[in-house]
Amino acid sequence: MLNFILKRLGQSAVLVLIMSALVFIGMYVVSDPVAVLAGEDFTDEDRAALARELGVDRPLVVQYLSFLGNISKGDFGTSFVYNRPVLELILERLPATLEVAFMAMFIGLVVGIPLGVYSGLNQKKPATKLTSFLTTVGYSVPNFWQGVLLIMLFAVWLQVLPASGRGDTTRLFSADWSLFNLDGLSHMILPALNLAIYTICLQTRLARSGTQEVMYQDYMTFARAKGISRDRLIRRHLVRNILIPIVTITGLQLGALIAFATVTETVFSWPGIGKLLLDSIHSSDRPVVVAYLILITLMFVTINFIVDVLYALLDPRIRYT
Amino acid sequence: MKQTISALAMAAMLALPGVAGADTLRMGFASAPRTIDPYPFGGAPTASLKEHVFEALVASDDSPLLASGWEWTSPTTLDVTLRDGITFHNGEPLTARDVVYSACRMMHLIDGKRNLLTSSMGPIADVVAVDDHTVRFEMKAPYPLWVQKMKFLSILSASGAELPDGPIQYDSEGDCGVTAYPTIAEFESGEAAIGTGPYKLARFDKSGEADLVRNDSYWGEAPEWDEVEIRTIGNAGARLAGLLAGDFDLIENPTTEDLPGLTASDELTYTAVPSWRSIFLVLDVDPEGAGGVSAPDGSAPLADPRVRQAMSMAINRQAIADRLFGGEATVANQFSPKYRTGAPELPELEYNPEKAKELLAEAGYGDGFTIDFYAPSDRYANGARVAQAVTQYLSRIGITVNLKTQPWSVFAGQRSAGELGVFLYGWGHPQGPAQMISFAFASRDKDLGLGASNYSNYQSDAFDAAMQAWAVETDEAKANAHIADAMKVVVEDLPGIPLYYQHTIWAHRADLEVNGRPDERTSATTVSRK
Amino acid sequence: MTDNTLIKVENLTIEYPMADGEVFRAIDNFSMYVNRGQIVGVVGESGAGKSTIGKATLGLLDENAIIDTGSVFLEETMVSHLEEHHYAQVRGNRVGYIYQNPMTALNPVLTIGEQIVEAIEANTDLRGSDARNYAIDLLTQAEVPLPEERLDKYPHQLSGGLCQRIVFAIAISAKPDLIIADEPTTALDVTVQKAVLDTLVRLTRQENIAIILITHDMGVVAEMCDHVYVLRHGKLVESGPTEEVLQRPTQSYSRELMAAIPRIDHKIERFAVPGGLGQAGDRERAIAYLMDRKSDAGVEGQPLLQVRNLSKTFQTKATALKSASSFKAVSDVSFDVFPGETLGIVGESGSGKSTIGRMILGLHQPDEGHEIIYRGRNIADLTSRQDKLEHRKSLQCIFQDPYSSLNPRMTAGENITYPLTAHGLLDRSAARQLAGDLMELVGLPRASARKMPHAFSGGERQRIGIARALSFRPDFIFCDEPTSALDVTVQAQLLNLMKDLQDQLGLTLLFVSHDLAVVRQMCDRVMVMKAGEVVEAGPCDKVLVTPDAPYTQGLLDAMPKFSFAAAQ
Amino acid sequence: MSTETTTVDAGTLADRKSEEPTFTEKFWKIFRGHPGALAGLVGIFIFLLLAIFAPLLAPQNPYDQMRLDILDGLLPPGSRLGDGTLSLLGTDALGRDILSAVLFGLRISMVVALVAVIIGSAIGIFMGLLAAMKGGWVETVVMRLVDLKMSFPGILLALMVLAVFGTGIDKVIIALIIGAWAAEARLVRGVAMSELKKEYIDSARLAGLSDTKIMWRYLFPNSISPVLVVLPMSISGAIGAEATLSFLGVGVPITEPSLGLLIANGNDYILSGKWWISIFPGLVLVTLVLCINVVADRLRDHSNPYLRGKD
Repeated sequence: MLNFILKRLGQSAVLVLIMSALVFIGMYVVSDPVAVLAGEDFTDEDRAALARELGVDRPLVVQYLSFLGNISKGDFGTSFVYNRPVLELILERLPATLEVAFMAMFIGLVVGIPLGVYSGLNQKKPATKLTSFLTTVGYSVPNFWQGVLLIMLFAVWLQVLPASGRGDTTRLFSADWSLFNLDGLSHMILPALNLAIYTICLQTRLARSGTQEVMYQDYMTFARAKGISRDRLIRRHLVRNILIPIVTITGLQLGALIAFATVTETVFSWPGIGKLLLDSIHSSDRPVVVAYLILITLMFVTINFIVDVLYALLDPRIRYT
Repeated sequence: MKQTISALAMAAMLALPGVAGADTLRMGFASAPRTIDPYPFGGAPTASLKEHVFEALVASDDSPLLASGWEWTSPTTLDVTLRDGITFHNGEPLTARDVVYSACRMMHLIDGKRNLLTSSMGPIADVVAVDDHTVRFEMKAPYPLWVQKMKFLSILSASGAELPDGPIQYDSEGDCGVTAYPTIAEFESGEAAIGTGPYKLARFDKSGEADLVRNDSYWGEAPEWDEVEIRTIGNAGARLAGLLAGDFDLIENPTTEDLPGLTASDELTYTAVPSWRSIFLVLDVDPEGAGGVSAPDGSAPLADPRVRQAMSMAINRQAIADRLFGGEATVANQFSPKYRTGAPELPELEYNPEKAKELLAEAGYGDGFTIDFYAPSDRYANGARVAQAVTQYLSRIGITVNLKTQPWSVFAGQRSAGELGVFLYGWGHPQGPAQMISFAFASRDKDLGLGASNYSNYQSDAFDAAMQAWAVETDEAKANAHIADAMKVVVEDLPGIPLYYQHTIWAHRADLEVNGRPDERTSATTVSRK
Repeated sequence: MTDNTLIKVENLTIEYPMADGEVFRAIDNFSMYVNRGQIVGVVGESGAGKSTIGKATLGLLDENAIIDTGSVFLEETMVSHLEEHHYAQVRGNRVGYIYQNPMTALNPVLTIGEQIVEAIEANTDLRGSDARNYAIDLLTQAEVPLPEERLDKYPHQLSGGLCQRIVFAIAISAKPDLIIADEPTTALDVTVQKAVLDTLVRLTRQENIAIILITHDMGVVAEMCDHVYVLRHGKLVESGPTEEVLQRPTQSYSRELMAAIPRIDHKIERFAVPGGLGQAGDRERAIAYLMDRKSDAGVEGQPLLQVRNLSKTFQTKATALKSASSFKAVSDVSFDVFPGETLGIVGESGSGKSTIGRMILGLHQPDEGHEIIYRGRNIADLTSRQDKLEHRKSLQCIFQDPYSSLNPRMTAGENITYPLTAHGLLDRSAARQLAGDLMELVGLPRASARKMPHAFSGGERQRIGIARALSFRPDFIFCDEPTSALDVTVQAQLLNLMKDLQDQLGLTLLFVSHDLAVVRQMCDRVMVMKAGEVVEAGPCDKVLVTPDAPYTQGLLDAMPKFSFAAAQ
Repeated sequence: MSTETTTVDAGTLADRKSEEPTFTEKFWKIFRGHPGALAGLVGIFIFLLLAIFAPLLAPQNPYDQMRLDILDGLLPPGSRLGDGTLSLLGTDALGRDILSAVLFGLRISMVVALVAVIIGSAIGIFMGLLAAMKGGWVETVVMRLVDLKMSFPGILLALMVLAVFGTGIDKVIIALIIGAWAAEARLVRGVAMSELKKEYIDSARLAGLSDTKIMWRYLFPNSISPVLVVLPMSISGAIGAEATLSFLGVGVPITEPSLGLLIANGNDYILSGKWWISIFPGLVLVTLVLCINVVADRLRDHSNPYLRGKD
């Protein structure tokens, strides 16, 4: 087990190293932060001084090495644009993204799994056909377009939900959350829904195909032959089995949600890390982009690891060998 | 659809009557103020917020603000007299010592990071508190532009820092005997955000939110609002939706497309003010050739003034202003806004595609030539569309145009590297009508601060002579005459092609009156109830 | 029939609609009667529709199945047409069900205990610890050792035999009137099979429970059943008391079926079934091609193949939850194969018998310290391309699984000749002719060489596999359980074909099988293997008649006894 | 196809096996009784035709800057342009006829997606086969690359690629390819691994065939069907991804707008009542993706043995 963890950590470290180097070099090639940040009235001297201040006057290799050295000290650098420690900047925005992503995941699971199990069990009912069509439509409408339509519908026509922004926040665990007050919650509904639609579709399909697959397994026929109730058949035999693939996908999906938040956050002006990333790419704020990347990679590695562990916990075939 | 939008607005009003306190002004910014510390950053949103709390000696329209007046006692000495009876938010009176302290703070690098005026104050040799109400600026060389630059020196109360009693000795390192300056965090928490402005900071949040409250003891006209809430919504559609939904009383920069709907609405309207930002094309006139520009015979077409003239004539500026900006842009006839104080009066630039074709043929490019035309996609209002319209017009006189729009981050780097032969660009003119031309078209002169961004590689003796004279001229009338001379030369030579001047637009409730500022700042002081 | 009748199947016809709009009739006008306490066999080859009958009784048919005519009565209840919720009274309670593969019949993510207890709670009044105690009691009866411990285990932690005993315990938990056992031992090794069946019979006799035993195995029927129904393609062929049907079959299909069963007691020349070496057209040309191989096919009395100290250790990789481990599949095996003979290797699954063959073929790399000498040359010394190719051509294989041994994306003909053309040994037209010739030789129509593999049945595919092996004109063929996936009549035809070919071509065979009777029919000498080691070796007439090793004796004893007197 | 029902027993069923299903039969087997999927297929076909013949069908060449005039800007559907051309779906701010822009945009969106998915899948198939076939360090490297990619959501990866390489159609395609290959590689490797255990591969090895021949003649044809099944899904995904990137302003150039960019442009006008600029490209995009997805669903369901013949 320890060996396994160490190996995974090693792999992740390599992954992070490669990714950060690629982006570091890439952003160096593409844009010059001095050109972006310098005022129009900067003289050459000012530019040189700015380059010195930003540390971008040194050779690329030196910059990268000093960057790595700083990271090992927990210093991810300072944003060119905000002139603040990047880590602080990202951590400050992280709760906004996390709460909306988790909210979306929650909605997705709560709606998607029962819908999928129902569809899987009742393949011929009209409700199933409708669900199946709707999930396909849900898949087909691009995320950003959904967001636009949601704003049109709920914020402009019906006037029931705010169109954008984060609303009031509550301070908890030294972070700001919209989740814990009514105004914040009302701001969160649309972005969360925007993210959740895809998740609902995905979870419905997963649960449906899982159900259909499991329904025809020998053990399901045998369990029915034992004479146990249908309710128990579904709760214990079916759901326990379809949860295994669902957990795996859900883990990966959480990552995807955080990534897709980039789009949703843009549409809804939700001040999370996705929007920070996009803004930083546009303004070639290299420290933010690289740090974001490293943190996100670490997060995915963690999520994948947790998924592996959960997978083992849910599937005794892996747990006991 | 006009009916739709007004109906929507109506619904918004009915649904949410008089949200929040009636004496609260809620403003939706287009981009986030970065901080409330007035020194590190410029930029419109940051300045907009800061100017509610902090004031400078000179107002944005060049008139005295905290100063009651100034006098050049020698070409290198400027004496500024402070207005009487001004107090900071904490009750301390404003004195010359605070001005010296503020200058010190401006020169003090935090974490090695430069501040707004760090380089602009290079020519300042000393700042001296002559008496409580007089500050003297000593220059190393004549530096008439300092009067304009003083707009950006926000005045802080020296009581915010740890420093010994008695006079402060200015130095260009910003040490000045100060033991500890307040940190950015202290500014943002409100603790150190103590200025003389009409509003006091109640809360600041980095996501672009700020709450302000009225400064009851403000020295000037009493502030209109009890409270001001600033929120930032980057997406224009979402921002307007916020206004429609009643979340805001006023928003910045509605898109041009939304203006007709606003006009039709009874509940909402908009105010547009010609701004000091001028938009133009930059042409690399280097006879050796320019990036992305190629002619069949291998020559450098942009080096020929007739070609530049032809390009200028090909563009229907009025159509751009009308069609892409719904009339909310002013056609340019020079590089500085023609309505900027001190700008010369010049004739309109001609639109004549037929003549343009003739000029091209005359210059030997009857069969056209090819240019790569670069434009930043995320920098100027409607920038990408303007670039496409320009492309259309240039195409029609036979120039093959490859339009390349890029994010500012990419564009800026290539521009600085001198790789772009033709590009769309913009300059604001808060420091007077010569601000752009002195940087963009003058030959490089480090001492006088000329020609730092001459991407046109333009050189004209007549123009340089006028600019060099202007740079040291402390007499306003004489300085303006130099500007007029210089401007005439460049408008004739066209190392760039002026297009239009942007208007700054605010969409707001119809019962508000907005007396908008030309320097693109959004301020609660400009908003009043009808 | 009498008052004693428990199950009455009358004129049952069950159909499935197919994707192309036609209807597939799985059971066609079938009738059957089962008395209380009686054990009734339903026997037939694959596709006979046997399992459908059991499922119809419990309402477990697939959703799209249509009961066209007829019905199934459990005493007075018409169980073929109940509403789903009424089956609760039947399933588990009155009819227990035993599934073919115990490993898949138990839910992999639930403990054994939960799966037994839920059955007990569904069908009895026992709850909680009472139910648990009863579960332990049931496991004890089903001869599951350490029953209490087993309750907390998951299915994959137990062997197949144990799982099947647990399935028994679940089936009898409510003391039903009837148990439907659908191929209950097919997935088990022969020695386990015997013991498990004994347990089943004891448990049911004890409670006077009737059994419908669905199987393809005549031996099992002969051993267990009072009465037997023979099915073919969904139709009843013949029925009657077991003795009668097995000894004196009246229908030709039944006779063929009996004749096709390989027997252990003595070796016969050929099975009395139709088919064999192809007779048509250009057979002579094919034989001529095959005879035209290198002359040194082996010298009489000199071993063609010598194997010395052959071992194989498999390593498993470390994963998240377990560390690396190794497992010795074959240890220190040595033997000779002489030209023209057939050497059998027999053993249960996991005994390493196939691994030996795969190492000889070079598909597995044996552990250090071995010698494989073929035609007097150590195969490790073959280095030149030419030598290697000649060696490969001389040594071929007939594989176990007809459904995976042909490339599904090549025609039958290409499957046979592609390697020859790829090596540049044949041009296209010669390849086409050879493919046709060989197809005919193995008893398939020449033209079918153009069809894709999925158009053939399992037996036909195996014939194509043989043709492919022959195309290289090999001297030595390794036969890896070539008939284990086939029905018994098809198996008989195929074994006849192989014998014919061996006679004609003088091939040397290494024949691996788990079935002692098949080995007895095919081989001259036999090696008995257990857990990677040779237990006993010698002529079949000796080893399979009067074995020295107790293990071999055990295998022989576990074989269902079956008298063939009249079948021949 | 006859609707008459014939009944067959197991015996004749076995005989019938020898009939090779033709393409038409296979096709009907998949789409018969699934009007939705069939409609999707017809839809895809129509969109393909529209895209291919866009230059002939479009009233205006929206890429020819000389023909565009901002004086024609923002005309509602049914207006006439300055040169008298009827603009059925209206114009955008720059005087581009929306119908023409949508037809040409459809073309770009489809080409970008097709090229990216085909190249990406080809790379993925090759890498997957190679990993399965060669094992050892080749497999380790390929699979670590796959992990690296898979641990990263596609849209983020594309943003990174575009942050590094800059924008443009070619860059978008590169970003999409980088996003597409890994899933296919993993899929193919999985199938190929299980195919490699099958005996026909052993037979090929026994025949002394080279790894290359085994890979292309044996492994490849038997490993690609799952990729073919997910291919439509990959294509619709790529279309969506391209649209998203263009919407975010890092996609195709504005002078040659794809559907996504047209939507983004029009998005600015939605609240001001110029709905046609954004709605028409949006509807076309959604319909196109929906058509592909409906077909993709059907293909996937068909290839899933648990569902075959059940619904």
